[in-house]
Amino acid sequence: MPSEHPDQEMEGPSADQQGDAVSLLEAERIAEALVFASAEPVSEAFLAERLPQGAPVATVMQGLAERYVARGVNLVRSGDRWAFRTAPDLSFVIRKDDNEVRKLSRAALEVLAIIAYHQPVTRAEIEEIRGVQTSRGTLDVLMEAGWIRFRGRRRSPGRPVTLGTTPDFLDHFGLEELRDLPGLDELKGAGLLSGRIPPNFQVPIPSMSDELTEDEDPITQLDLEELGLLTPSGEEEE
Amino acid sequence: MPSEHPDQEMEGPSADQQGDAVSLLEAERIAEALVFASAEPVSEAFLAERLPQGAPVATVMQGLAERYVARGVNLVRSGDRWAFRTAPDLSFVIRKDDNEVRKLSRAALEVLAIIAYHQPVTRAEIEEIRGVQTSRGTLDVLMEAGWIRFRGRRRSPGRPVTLGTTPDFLDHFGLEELRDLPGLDELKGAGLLSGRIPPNFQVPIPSMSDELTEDEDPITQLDLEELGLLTPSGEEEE
Amino acid sequence: MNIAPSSIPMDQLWQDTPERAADEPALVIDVGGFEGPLDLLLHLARSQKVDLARISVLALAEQYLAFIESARRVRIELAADYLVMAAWLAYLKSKLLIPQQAKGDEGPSGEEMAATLAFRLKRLEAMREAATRLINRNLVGRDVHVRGAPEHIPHRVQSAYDASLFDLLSAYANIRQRHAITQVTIEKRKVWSLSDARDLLTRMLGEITEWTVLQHYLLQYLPADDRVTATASAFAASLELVREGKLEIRQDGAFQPIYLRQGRNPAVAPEVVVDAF
Repeated sequence: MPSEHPDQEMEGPSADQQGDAVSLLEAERIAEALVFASAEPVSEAFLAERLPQGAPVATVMQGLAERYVARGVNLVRSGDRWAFRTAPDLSFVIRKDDNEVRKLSRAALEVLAIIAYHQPVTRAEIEEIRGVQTSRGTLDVLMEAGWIRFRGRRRSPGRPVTLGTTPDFLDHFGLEELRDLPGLDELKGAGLLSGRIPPNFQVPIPSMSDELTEDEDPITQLDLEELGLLTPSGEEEE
Repeated sequence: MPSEHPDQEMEGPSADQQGDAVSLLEAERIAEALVFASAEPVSEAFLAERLPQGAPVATVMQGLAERYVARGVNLVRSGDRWAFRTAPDLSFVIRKDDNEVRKLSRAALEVLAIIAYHQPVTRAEIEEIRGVQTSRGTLDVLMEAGWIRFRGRRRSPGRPVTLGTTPDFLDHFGLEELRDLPGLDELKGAGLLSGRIPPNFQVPIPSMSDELTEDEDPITQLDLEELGLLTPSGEEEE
Repeated sequence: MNIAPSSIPMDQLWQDTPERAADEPALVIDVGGFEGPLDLLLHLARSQKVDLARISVLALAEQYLAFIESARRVRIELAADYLVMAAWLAYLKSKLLIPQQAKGDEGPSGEEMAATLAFRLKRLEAMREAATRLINRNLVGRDVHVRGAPEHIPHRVQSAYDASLFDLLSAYANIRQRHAITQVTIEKRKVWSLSDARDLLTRMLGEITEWTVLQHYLLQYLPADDRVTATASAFAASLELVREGKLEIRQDGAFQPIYLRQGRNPAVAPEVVVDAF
């Protein structure tokens, strides 16, 4: 310590500040090493156990994140976990031959979105939103990927199991919190995340005539072919 | 030559320097991301191919290495290859034993799952469900993991020991209570059980209390010694 | 879709499929890439080229029914979901075309039912958009990358062993299934009943507070061969549902139409909030 009065060291504010700065830097280095050395995100609890006694984990991580903000590697948070990731604008330089990203079917992606935005949600509710039964191989694919999990049971008749997303979901999709799901607030505001029709949801009184309105086209044979329901050579029998 | 006329700045030599600084920083960022994401040390030839045309690889890497010199992670060179490594003075924080988390064997998973769903359950009952004998080692592993425990003794001939799960089991698997384990419909819905199961197929709802059932007797110190689980002077861990 | 149920050719739909056990879920036939009737409706709604909130549900219902009719004319067999939706839309259409009665106990009006449908389409579309926005984020392994040479796995060591709940449940399902499969009894697929139809509808549209003579509409859309059995099983199934308190039945006189509606003890809470209007 460069203090001239060693016996007053503990009382001098500048000595404290200096000491704090040194230990803060040291805590940052340790956190940096721990997170950098891991492929998966590192929880704040894990860090707290390994940083010097009493080091303010949140402050340390904020400081470290700022240090890396303009670098080729960024420190990112997902939930209460931290990870180093290459900067998104540099994705073009890193071409991995083995594409590590799972290709999800449209159905699986849709189910994942419904679980993310509506959690906790039951399977019956997912099916009600999509209007079809969830085919086998959809939920288990998402579970195997580690993005969804059984959360608990709904306190309602039958006590159905509820589904929700995992911390790995946040990490994989680059979300700090579930609150950061794109468009979440708008969807909530529009009442589209509820099972019930919002009171302000208006539907115009349907026209009472069989005739098509100006902006409608009649369905033609061609449309059916386009929709893939008819083979182009389909014969009309009746 | 520092320009005295700010409006001429773009033409002066400092503009070039500025441009160089920008492209040097960009080259550093790219190199940083490449070395970070690579599983192997990265050669300068590999970097040269990916850095902006004409970027001085050696200078870029020197600059980057200096940036990391006092950090928790260092950029180190061996031969003409570059890699990030934990700073030598911090190697103690990366504990080797952190890596020694073992995956549970399939047999152990099966036994654990059966104990979870069917508790209180005896070893003979587990074998009946699995159709094979359970090795002593499998139960030991589950005991060591802290996920199962001896509950008591069944009031039936032979007074077999009954097994159940522990609070640590719930904790590890993210369950609030045993009843949160998904039932028949939910296992089917998640695609884990196929629809092709007999009509009388049942998935039990696990007992929800730690208390002994009517046909269980408490386990005594003497029982544990008999079972060879405790040396006569052993301490009870629970 | 690469999952077995949806890859069954359409012409096999109403034939016996002996490899399917009785408790298999209803077939989900992927009609030309559509995932169920709501998906098809959404597609038709988009072709109206108007905002979903301003869509004409009546026009939409007619488009859907015209579509189903054309498919039937050329003897394309459609999955039950599509036919039940057709029946419901035919019923909705009739309610929208008949001037609103003053009767209080007739359940939701055609307008309220139309609003429910529009809401569901809007919600499904919103989830589609959300899914697209999710997949367009910077994904780990595609857009951003993890440390290529990790030096440790940062688990908080509480147990020396690791396993996930999914591992555990898979193991359990596997072991139970392996031993159950030997005793499988294969049953012929039965004709779908009124209660099947009701389940389908619930899934598509939420709980139906007023069902009235939907059966009448339903029969129009059943394949001719199945009408008799369907009527019989419908009656048996509805008695069962009445016993469970899930259904109420009313008939004003002999040979009069049978009215049905949701009972006082529904399986799930009603989703349609009529009070809001």
